[in-house]
Amino acid sequence: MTAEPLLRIRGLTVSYPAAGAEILTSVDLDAPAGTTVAVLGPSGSGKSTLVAAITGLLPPEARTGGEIWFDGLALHRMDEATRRRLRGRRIGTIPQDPAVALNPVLPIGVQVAEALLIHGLAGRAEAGRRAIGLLRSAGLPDPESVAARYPHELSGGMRQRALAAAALAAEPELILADEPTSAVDVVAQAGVLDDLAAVTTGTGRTLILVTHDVGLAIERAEWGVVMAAGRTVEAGPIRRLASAGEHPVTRSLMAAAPHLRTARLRPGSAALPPARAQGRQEKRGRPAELLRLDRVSRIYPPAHRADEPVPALDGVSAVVHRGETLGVVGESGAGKSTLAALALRLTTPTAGRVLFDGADLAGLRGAGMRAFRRRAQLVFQDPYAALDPQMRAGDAIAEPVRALRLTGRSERAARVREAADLVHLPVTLLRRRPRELSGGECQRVVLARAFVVRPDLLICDEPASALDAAVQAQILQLIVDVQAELGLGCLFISHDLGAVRQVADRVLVLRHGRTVEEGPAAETLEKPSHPYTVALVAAAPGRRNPPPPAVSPAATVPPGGIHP
Amino acid sequence: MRLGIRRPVRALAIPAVAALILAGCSAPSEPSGGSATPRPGGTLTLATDSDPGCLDPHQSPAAAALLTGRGVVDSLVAQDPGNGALVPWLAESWTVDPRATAYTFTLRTGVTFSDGSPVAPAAVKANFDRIADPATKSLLAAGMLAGYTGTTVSGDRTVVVRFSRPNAGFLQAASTAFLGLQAPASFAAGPQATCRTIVGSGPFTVAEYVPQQRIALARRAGYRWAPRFAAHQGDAFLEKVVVTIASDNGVRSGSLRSGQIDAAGAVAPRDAVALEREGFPVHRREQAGIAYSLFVNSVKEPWDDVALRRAVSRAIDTAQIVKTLYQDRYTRAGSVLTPTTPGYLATSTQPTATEAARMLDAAGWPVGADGIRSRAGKRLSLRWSYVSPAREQRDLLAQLVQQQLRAVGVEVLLDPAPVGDVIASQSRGDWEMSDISFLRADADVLRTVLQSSAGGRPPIIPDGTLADALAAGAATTEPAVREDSYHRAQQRIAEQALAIPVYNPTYLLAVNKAVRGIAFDAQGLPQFYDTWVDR
Amino acid sequence: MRRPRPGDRSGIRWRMLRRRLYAAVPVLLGVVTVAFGIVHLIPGDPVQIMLGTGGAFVDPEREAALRQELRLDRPLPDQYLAFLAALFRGDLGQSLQTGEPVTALIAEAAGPSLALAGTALLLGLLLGAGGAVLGQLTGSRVLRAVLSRLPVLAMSLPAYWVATLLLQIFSFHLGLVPALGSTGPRATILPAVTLALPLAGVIAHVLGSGLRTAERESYVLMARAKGATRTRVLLRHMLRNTAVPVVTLTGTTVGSLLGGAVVAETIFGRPGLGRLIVNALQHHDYPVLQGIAAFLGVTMILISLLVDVLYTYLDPRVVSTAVWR
Amino acid sequence: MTLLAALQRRPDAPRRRMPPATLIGSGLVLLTVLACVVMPDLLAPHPPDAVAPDAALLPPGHGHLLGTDELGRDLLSRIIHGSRLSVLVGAAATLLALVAGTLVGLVAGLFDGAVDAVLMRFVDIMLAFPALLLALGAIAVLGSSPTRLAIAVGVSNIATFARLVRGDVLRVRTRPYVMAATVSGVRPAGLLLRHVLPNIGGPALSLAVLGFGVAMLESSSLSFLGFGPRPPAADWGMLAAAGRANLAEAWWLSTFPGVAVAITVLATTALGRAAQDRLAVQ
Repeated sequence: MTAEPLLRIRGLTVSYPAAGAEILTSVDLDAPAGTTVAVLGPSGSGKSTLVAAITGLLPPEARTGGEIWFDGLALHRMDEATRRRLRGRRIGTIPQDPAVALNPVLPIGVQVAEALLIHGLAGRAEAGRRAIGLLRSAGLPDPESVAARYPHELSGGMRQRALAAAALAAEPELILADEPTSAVDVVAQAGVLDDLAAVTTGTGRTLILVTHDVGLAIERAEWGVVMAAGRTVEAGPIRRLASAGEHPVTRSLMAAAPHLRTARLRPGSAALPPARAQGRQEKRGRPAELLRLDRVSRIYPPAHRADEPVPALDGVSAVVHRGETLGVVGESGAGKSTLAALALRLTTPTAGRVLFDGADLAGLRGAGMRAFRRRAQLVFQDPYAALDPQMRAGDAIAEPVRALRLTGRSERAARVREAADLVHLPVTLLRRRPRELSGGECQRVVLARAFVVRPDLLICDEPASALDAAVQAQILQLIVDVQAELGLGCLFISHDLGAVRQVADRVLVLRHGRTVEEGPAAETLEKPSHPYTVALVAAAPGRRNPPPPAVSPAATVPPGGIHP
Repeated sequence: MRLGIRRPVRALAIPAVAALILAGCSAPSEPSGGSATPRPGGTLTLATDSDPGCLDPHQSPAAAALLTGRGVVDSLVAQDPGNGALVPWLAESWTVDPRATAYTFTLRTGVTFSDGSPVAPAAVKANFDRIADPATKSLLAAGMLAGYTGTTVSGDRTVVVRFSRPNAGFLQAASTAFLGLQAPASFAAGPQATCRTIVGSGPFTVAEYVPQQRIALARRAGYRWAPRFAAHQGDAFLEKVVVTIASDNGVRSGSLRSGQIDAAGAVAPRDAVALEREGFPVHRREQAGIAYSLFVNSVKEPWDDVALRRAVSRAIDTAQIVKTLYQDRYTRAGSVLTPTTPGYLATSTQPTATEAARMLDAAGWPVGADGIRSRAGKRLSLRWSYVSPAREQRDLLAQLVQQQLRAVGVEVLLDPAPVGDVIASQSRGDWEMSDISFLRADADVLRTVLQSSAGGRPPIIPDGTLADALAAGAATTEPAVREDSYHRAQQRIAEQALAIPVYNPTYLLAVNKAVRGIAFDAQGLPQFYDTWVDR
Repeated sequence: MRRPRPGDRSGIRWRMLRRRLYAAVPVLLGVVTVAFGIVHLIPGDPVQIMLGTGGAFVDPEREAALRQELRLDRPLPDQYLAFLAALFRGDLGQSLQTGEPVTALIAEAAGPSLALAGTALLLGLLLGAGGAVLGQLTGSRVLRAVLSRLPVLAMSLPAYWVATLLLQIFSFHLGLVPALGSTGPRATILPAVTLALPLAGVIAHVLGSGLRTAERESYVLMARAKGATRTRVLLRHMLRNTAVPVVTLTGTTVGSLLGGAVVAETIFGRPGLGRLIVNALQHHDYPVLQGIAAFLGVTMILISLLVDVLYTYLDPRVVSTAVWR
Repeated sequence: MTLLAALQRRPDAPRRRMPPATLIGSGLVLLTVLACVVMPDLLAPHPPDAVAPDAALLPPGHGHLLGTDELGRDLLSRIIHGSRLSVLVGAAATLLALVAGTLVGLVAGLFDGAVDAVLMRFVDIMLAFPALLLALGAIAVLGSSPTRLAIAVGVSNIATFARLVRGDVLRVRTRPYVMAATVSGVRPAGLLLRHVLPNIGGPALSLAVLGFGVAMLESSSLSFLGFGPRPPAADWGMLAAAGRANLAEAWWLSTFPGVAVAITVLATTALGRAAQDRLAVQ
């Protein structure tokens, strides 16, 4: 490690006396100039608080302790005014979600130029010109028009680039990137990170990359710092942490990292109690066709007469067999969710047919409809949003049973409990409301709600992408297990190729509502033929990573990981 | 301002022959110091309580229209507020035929309207014809010309006004601004226009009228024909009179205190007391006509029983009312007519609750458990629908009466309602108790207000004996006969308890010390021709 | 990602506006119909009341004539159609009381009403926004606490009470402003304050909670991360984002300022629509009531259009969502 | 009714904990008011209608805590008795507005398309009139009595509730958990009862608490304009109005009734907002 790091943190603590909460208990961190340091850790480990502490943008009620040295300056003793002059000028920040980090009512150009104006580095006109330059160098096509546009008129990727441009406008030496890509598509993600790499490497700038995506960290950073429950538990060269991490949190993180090379998860493993492990074999029948989408199209009527209708899905065909998983990948807007909605008959196709067990869904009414509802279930992306905040976990799980009149009141409880331990959800949690549960637990509740009716078809819309890597792995494993257990057909929608690779038998690559490529998961993802697929795969993080240490995630981290 | 109507109950006002005269004008002693000789020039700002809505006295029945109208239009004859005598004004002489159906006026010469046109016989004809014309929608003045058949111009100075039936009231009526003379040229623009501005021969002209806000009068130069009883001749002293409208009592007196205005009209008695205490002169003028009285519908069961009506009238302690609500600035009514009305006869007896209670017992209405009398399961109660928002604290008066009657076991159900509803129910005859006050300097008011059943409205007092007495009074111009018949009328009303007189309405005008020469016209409204400001 | 061509903005704005206009038509019709309906449900006979003021001199022929002249003898549907037809010609009929054209009466009353409403609106915005912004910027906990409670207090005070007190204190005791003269800038102050207080409260409340919400938005943090001062963040970033609900409120308030100022108008003896209404109600002056109702309805609709347009300037998203929903 | 609209809690607003002192204070105020409503005769030192001309316009003190009016009636007693009218009218009006408004809002929010369009137009129409005006109109039609006053005020506020409730319904409706319920085979009625209502009920109720204050202000304004209950009974608005006649001599007459209204509204508003934060839509 070089002589004096640009950023040195010692024994940093952050607490909220009013709420009686201690978010950071003890954080040490060294960021050598000109390097990229990855701050890793499950959500709730205090990563974002750390960033806020460095920039000095903690909420007023927060109390801090410890030392933060930046280029010889004692930030922890500095008054607000002086510190403000550092922000944006010498310490740049790239916040997490580009969707909300840009002011919706100001043009992009203005927001990019702002730092220049604030720090008097340029006059209005000059700043405007340089903003356009910054946007160009951030890799945005046609920067002039982008500068004139408003955030909502840009795609997620473009927004993220614009944010980066804004953060880098005043050419700060230290750049704090807080989950810079968690909300962006893989392709865009890769682009943004490449740009960041471009501005850091060689320019002597220091990048602090806060992320829960280990694959990404391993790929982009030299150093790694692992945080858990508000303290730094391990630090060192990232590769060493990856291959020979000592702290259990480190190891579970690394283990959970998605790898394109890893084969499809096998059912069983510690996740499933032996009792069920046997039952599994019998249920395996020869794969019968369960769901067939036959050249379906869905065209949404234009919001205004003047615009031409926009197809969300255009002549896509797909088949899901019993016990098999079809992965659907593609950027957002590719039509993935529409596909799910069609398969569940939440909408009807404008062309083509959707057949479930040979029956056309379009014809379903009353009883037939309810029967279908029992057999096809949905798992959502955001578990919190998927649960009624007013409803206890148990009732949520019981709901389909009640709604579909599957059993009497007496059995219902039994069914719920059964579903609960099928997803390893402690019965004690059934009385809680969603906001009292962790993300992982919530997702388990959602799964339980799906499984309680013993469905034949499970449709997962980004089931794990909102979760920590560690929890993600557990959920994926769970899905695979239960699928085997119940012989489910599964439609697995995700933009996370790693995840898809782990659960899917076959994949369907969508783009702009059209099928780009389809085939067995392994081949398609390892030797993609279509250029778009190639790009996707190339962009996916973790493809150059070493295979993980053989550690079972479920063993080391309590279900649900650390509570937020 | 009793004369004319502001909204509902004063609805029914008609001026008439003045006979006897309005005493009881107690002008406060003019403050000592300051110059005694009138000083021309200056502006008088006065706050009054209501907006006429229409300035033209030919159309508007509103007293407010007179307050300003009087200064702008002159009349053929003038009524001396001192002794009530009718004296020459625009007409220097006149004759009336015995049947009171033809009035011949000889006009004064050299009189011009402010638009320059002469006050000539043709103008007189134009005025009366216009008033009588239904298109004018005259709500009051037309009534004063009841039986009008036309005006004939005979010679360059003489006109004859003719009626199909005796109209003894016409001469006095002609002295009011309602029948004042306006410049015929101004009629051309139609009734709407004269609502906004009127052109007369008076000492002032309308300078500005902003409805609901203010009316400004400007002095007219070259005014030479003031009635003889005026304190001076020639142009008015004041250069300008600004009448602002403030319906809220507190606002008027408050504004006077804070020096925002020179004079506050229609001051509430309690404010008057306070203002006097603070040294503001308060001019007081008791008005003629029907005193503020309560009426019990004598055709409605069980109030057709005179005993009950008598009991009620005995139970109402008017002394307490005037003391509590009007600080004795208004006096107790002694009869359904006010003392200043010709033919007034004091009839009222001392109220005593015990007596009233006894009478009710005798009438066979025992007191029930809840303190209310009842007979055969029917409670002895009166529904009283009065106008809200009320003026002169009549809402409080109602509540006080309610308590007084409750004390003797009579239940009063108060039902304050918008003007419109009150009038509607009155015209349907669908009322048990109601209240009226009403200005007019002639006892004939009893006939026109309480007896008339015109427009299908059932009379407020349907009573044969009374009707005869009033008819007799109206049929002749012979003072002795009239007085006698009106005395009989009042006696009849009192003995039958057909009306319960409460107080004599009184106009209170508070001014600051600088204001001098305030005068009231015969109708009891302040006039500003002689007024001047000592500053 | 579908998005409007950048240049297209104003075009979109007008398309959207047109759509709103179409939508306004049925509302307008409804408004006048409701007006007509309510007015004719009011019990009591206007002719009786009109002639009532004529006292003893009503004769039946004149009553009938009047009835005919006022079309009150026709069946209700006819009256309704006649009303609509006249309305279409911009003719609101004549007052039963004074016989003046209703349009004239409204025009007359609208003047002072607008003056009052305008002043009150301005005051309310200044006080409200000022309070909220100050509360946001101030460092002192006390001031912040006070400023966060004042709004609700201001909203809770009955108008008639405030008005009466103001009158007593400022006009009679201190003699600072005239109680009379009804109009004119100085006489408008007190009634304006009366109306402005609750309005200021509402605005401060909405803006305040809006700002407190915006404070946590990550674009605000981003702005501060660029080194912006609190003031800059507030003025440049937060205000415009929180403006929308305030504009909405302001828009909806205008109506009650115009027609609902009855209390203030009564106490301060001001002319205005509010008093015109109450007076008309008391005298069953159908045409006036209908007229005012129609007038206010139209005004409100126009205002909501104006507000919609304002949105499109305040918040670019509106433009797109209006079309790309 | 913009006032109420303003008091609606923004779904994304940060929760603010109200100082317990404020809550306790408000609670006490409301308890006192409630006591007055329930048992005025026990609390009032004098009968409200007993006139005593000799004791007219006594200033506060002298055995009359809040002084007396022109007829020598004890103001405190009249205020205490007036509470019943004021509060009950306010409450009834709010209840009416809440129930009717919620109904309209729910229907509009749940059935999009024609139904929604029509209902919302209707709401727009009502909103196009100032609330006080609607109430005045209603009064003119119904005639004035406490019940009718309540109806008038209630009716004039239906639209606002409908608007606000519809907004919540739409927000809740689009939440994934409702879609999830649909997938689970829950029927529309079920969605309404098990998901929509529980999630909008809280906010709507707390809004109603705030609405009560607003309704009281409005109804007292109406009585102030002379559309109130029959004398001698008087609610607070009427008392304040009556007091104005002699304000110069007797400031207390219109001051205290006004204060009564103000603090009651303040208290309910405080509690209402506390409730809002508890029950806010997640």
